[in-house]
Amino acid sequence: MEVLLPLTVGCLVAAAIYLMLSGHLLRFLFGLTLISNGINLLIFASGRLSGGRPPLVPEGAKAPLGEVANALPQALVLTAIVIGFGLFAFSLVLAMRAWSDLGTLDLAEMRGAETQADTDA
Amino acid sequence: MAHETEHPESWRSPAGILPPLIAAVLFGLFLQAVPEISGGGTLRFALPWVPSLGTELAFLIDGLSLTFALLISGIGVLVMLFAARYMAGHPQHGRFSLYLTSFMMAMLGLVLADDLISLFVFWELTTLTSYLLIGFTHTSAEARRAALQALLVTGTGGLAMLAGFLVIGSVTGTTELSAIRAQGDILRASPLYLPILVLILAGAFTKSAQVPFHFWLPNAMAAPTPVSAYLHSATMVKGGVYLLARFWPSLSGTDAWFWSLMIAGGVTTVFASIISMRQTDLKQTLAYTTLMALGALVLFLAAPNPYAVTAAVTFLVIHSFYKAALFLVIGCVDHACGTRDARRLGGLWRAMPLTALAAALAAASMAGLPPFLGFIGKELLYKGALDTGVPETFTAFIFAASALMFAVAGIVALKPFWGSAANMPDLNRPLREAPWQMLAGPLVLGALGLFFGLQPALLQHVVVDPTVAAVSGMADYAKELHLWAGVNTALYLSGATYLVGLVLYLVHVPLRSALDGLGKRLMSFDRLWDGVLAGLRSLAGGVTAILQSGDLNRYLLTVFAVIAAGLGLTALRSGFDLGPISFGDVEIKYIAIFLLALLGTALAVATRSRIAAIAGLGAVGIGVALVFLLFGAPDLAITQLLVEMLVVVLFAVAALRLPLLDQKSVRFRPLHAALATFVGGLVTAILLAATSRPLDLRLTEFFEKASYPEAHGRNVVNVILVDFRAFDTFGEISVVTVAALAAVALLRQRRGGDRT
Amino acid sequence: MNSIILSTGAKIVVAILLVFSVFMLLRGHNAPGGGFIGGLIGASGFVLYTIACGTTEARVALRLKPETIAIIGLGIALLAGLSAAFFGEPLFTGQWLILGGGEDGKGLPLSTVLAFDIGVYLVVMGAILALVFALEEEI
Amino acid sequence: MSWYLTLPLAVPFATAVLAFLFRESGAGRWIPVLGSALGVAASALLFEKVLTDGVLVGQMGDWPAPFGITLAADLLSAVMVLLTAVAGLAVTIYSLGEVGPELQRLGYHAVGQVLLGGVTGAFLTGDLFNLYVWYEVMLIASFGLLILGGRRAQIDGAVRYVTLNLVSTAMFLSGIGLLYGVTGTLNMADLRGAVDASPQQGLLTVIAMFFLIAFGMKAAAFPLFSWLPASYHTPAYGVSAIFAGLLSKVGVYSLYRTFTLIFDNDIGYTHQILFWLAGLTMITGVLGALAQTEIRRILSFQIISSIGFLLLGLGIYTPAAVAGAVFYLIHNIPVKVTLFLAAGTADRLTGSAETPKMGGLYRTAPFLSVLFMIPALSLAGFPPLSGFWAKVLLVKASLDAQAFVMAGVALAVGLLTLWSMATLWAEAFWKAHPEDRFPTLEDLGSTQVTSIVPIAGLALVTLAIGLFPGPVIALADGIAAQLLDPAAYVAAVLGGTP
Repeated sequence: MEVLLPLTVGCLVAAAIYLMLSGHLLRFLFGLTLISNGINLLIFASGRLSGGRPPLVPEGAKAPLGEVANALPQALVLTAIVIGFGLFAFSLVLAMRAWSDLGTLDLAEMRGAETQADTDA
Repeated sequence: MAHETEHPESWRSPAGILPPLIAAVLFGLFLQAVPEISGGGTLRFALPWVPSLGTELAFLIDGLSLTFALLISGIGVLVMLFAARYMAGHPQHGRFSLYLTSFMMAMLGLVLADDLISLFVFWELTTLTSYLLIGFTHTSAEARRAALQALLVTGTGGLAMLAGFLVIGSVTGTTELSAIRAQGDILRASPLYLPILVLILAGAFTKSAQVPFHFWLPNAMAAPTPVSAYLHSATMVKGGVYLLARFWPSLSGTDAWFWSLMIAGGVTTVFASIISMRQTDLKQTLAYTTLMALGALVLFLAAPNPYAVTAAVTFLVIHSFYKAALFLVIGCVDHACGTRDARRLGGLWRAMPLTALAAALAAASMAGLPPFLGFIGKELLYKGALDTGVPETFTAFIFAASALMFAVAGIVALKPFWGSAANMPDLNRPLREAPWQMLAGPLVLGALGLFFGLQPALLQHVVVDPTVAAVSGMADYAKELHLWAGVNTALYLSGATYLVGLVLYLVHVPLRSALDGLGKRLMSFDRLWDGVLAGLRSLAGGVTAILQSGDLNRYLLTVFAVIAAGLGLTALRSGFDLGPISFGDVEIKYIAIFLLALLGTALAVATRSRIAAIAGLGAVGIGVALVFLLFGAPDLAITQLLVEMLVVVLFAVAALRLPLLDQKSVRFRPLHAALATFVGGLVTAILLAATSRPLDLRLTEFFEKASYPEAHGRNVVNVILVDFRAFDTFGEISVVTVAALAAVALLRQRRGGDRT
Repeated sequence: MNSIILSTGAKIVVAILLVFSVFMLLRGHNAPGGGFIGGLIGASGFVLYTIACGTTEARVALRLKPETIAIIGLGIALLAGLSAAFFGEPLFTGQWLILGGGEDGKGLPLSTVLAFDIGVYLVVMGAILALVFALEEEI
Repeated sequence: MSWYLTLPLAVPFATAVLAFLFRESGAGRWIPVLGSALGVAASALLFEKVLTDGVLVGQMGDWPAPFGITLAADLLSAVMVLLTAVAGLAVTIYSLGEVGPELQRLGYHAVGQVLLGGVTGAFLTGDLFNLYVWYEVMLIASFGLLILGGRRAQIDGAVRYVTLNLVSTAMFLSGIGLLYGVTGTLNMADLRGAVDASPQQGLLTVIAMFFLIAFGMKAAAFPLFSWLPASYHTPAYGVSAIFAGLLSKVGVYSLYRTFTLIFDNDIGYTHQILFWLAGLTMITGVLGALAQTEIRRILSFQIISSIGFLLLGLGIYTPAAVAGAVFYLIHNIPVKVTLFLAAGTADRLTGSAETPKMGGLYRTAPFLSVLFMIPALSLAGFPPLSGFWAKVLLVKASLDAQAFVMAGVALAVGLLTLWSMATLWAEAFWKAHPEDRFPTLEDLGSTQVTSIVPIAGLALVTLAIGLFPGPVIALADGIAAQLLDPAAYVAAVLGGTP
């Protein structure tokens, strides 16, 4: 897995970028989901993959026994997952609002903010 | 500009009375300093300002600064008295007085400053106040344009000058002007001398309106007449001359100095003389003669000889007297007749005898007639010109200028008062003499020209000697002022000047139309300026259209291209070791997960069906969760699965209301695919390299050891989240909270709020 | 969808999930679980309930506005972090009170850390429900 | 000890909670003002403490560095926190007049306070991952503020802002993961030693690029700035003001923090890139401003131009240059906030934000015209306002570092800025209103005080810095010294561990 995981990350990132460049807001969000997953895996992999045992302190012991998985990246990833979810949820709702207000999810057709004509102050 | 609503009595308001009063007090104070300075002394006041830059708020009174200060405050009294009556009843009289007084203060600060930074501060303050004054008629687009033009032209020079000052500071190690004047040899020997000179001259030439930076000055006549009289005769434009005089000991004496000043000054003089003949607006005519005088002053500061410097100083004073007087006279005429057109005015002396007298006095000085001060000045100019290394050139410049000045003096002072009244405009009110507040200035200034012409020794003692000493850095450098210096070359030249001047005056009307034709074929700097601005604007528009096109796709492409280039080029340059790559530990279950994620990804990328794409994303999420589960991260796996579920639910809810994916967004884009693959590959390589060596596990080991005994928790991950790194978690729940608030706000707000 | 069976079933499921979520929250410090996971499970329960019975009823069942629950959770977490200061220790230092237990940690541990995790739980649950309610109501 | 560090952070969050709970009542208007005032007091205390005692460090949870999360305030952090609080207070007061009860109910003040908290957290944290978390707090809060109001332009602007910023965030997080993978630590002071000791220097330079791009984008550096002018003109003026004053500055701050403390091993490459980016950012920013007519879009591009000046100090990397840039940073925050707030008031009075449709204010609302002119001229580097000293310090530093081209660029950009700001002022304030309206401050009605007082206060700050720059320059010199020799910072943070 030492090789497969970076490969997976690379694939996810590449697919995410490709989707983000598609010019469609919904597909951008697909890309966002993928890149979040990719980066979470990247952090996870950065902590090295060591065995399959969770970092728990057994009853009666003062520290985990034997080799356990690196706990720190797990905590970071957990934080990142939740933050990523918050951002994703907002973005999705924004996409809905954009669809209902602007009538398109095609990024090339969205010109509400940057055209001089539309100055709804 | 006669006002619709005139309230002659309202000049006695604070806005009318305070400015001349302040100027008078200052003038009195400066007079007090005369004995000390003419005795050869100097006065200096300094307050610490920015010690780390070596900057002081320092003021020095020496001959040069005192002369300028006396002119600024003295003429200030008269101009402001004039303005009090001229502007009376104007709704913005208060602002006008504030600006004009502030301008005077700034100008005084400029000439008194003994520190480069302080000098620059006051220099720019004169720019700002003149901006407000030139654009005083702010509802007129023309006035605003003129104000902006003056601001930018002098601002450009100012910035160059600032750079010059900073370099001087670096070379000499000080920003104190007095100290720098003593270090002329160091400056001239410095390899940075030429850049310094160019930068300083840029400041001086723009402020003093030397060709080709002259065009702002005539446009600045958009200002009310007292402003023109003050700023553009006696004060602001002389700022550049002052600067040159100030830096005379530090920078002059080189070929570069000599030739640049001579060419700029000479060209300006002749150019302005010709153009001034072309004008029909008397104010414009005077404006161009101001250019001419400024050119002459610059010209004479070029040459390192006593006659030239004496001539420059004397002419400076003379010019201030008669030019301010004539502007004010034109102001009186304009105020009375409602026009300044030279072709229409005539025969005014009957109705306005005192104005006519003032005009005659000032014009006589301007024309260089004996026994006026102007005569002494002209003689000195010729002597100075003959004394330089290139007497022919200098003399030719001065001869041309003097003859033209003679002619212009006639046009401005003779014709409106004694010429034919046939074209006078019809006025629905009687033509009256100007009120005393407006007459005082021209009369006093005109009389001074006569007085000092008869008493040159007084001027010599009080003004010329100390000023020349300050400029040259040598006492007794000044030459003597004589009304009658005997029969010499200068006298012959004077005679010739009158003759040519007279001829020019007599033929000025046909000459004007001839010059007009010529002028139209000449390059118009004013239009060139517009072209430069328009060019810059279209450059700005073009660059911005590329970088900020409004197309979000292009922004995203730029960002990813930068990422690809930034990472790729750095990787190429710095290089890194991927470490050993082995597939030895790859098990079937890992390959299965990898394939699951890959398939899910492929589905999300390729499909047009929203449901299929969401399913693909779900597969990827489950794959990731499985990785977490297999490598000892159950908390992550559970969270990932739950979040994944929510994502799918949200997508499903949202997708009902979102449009289908169209063909356009799903078609294959090779360029994007290449870019994405490149970045993805790079990330894989970097990650492989980053994990190619054993990790320093200090942190994790600490957490494992402290988790239970110190933090009372057996789940190390959870202890990190709520204790070791609880701060992260706190930030994170803020994100979640705000995300919810923001999303709810998005959904709750009324549609089309843009119409409210 | 508003069949009685479904809504009754949903109520039961919600109850079970809520209990389970609190269990996950409380055990989190020593085994997989914790505020996030608990909050996510609790929210899932209410999401089910919302789908089954509609938002109006779900709001009634929840009593407080979900946004308010989230912000209260944030406040609790903040207070838990700040409370250390009242014991004269640096902020976010865990304060422990173990009831009826000894060194073996078998008693009932009350701590600011647990309070913090409860804050996390409330935030996660409140935020997700706020989002889901708003989405459901926005048709 | 750590009270000093946590109060400036805790106050906005506590205010946010209370403001939201009381959002429906009258207290909901005043709680944020009170909280912001408390925030100013708390950050002033912190600043004073750091000024007298040097770098102040707090270990959250009492876990020694580098294991727990460290909060650390050196002079730069402390002054940024103070400016954040001051800007926050000004905008909060301004918002009383601008934001109605509907937006208040939707949580305007609460989200605004969270934004302030996030910015403060970013300035105070000594932990790289924690910095990421504060970035996200800031980001989501800015999303929330951006869309409040719900106009079409806002939604469209938000789409631009959100998509581009999410990419930047992804870069940032990837960088952290990789850096952890190489060094095994997250504490910034600890990272300094770990990066120095690492045998993988080439790889670390590549990883540094992740941060350079992520922060560069956040800072709105060339050519990654598109998100900023695409969105800053769309929300409420108070919101743009706080964005303009603070958000991109956090990116700049992060660049200064990481590229002095952690990534100073390959200056010839990374800082050279920053140097050239600085020039391009200055130029493209001001050109962008010249191409606009909408008041906030002009000001938005001016933000970008300012960012160029800020990056220049890091690019030149001498004490004088860094000090100059830091002075610029300090001066720029009040200036930008004032400009946006004054623009908002001008918009309300003239009925438009398009400069051709504005005007008349000089005549009937001269006070407002002056209040706009002060920061505008300061931005253009006009003496003796604060921006002048910033320009002098930076140009002098460039000249002394033989960076003559960049000195020229800085001066030329200053001139173009003067052109742009003078044109803006002349169009929006000086000329007559095209419909011959005569707007006066009385037209603001009951919001007159809240609309003017914050602007006047901040303009006064600009004026004061301009007239008495000495203390601020001394402060900037002190900050530059700390940044370029982080030994004291590192020692203060890691003091507890051997």
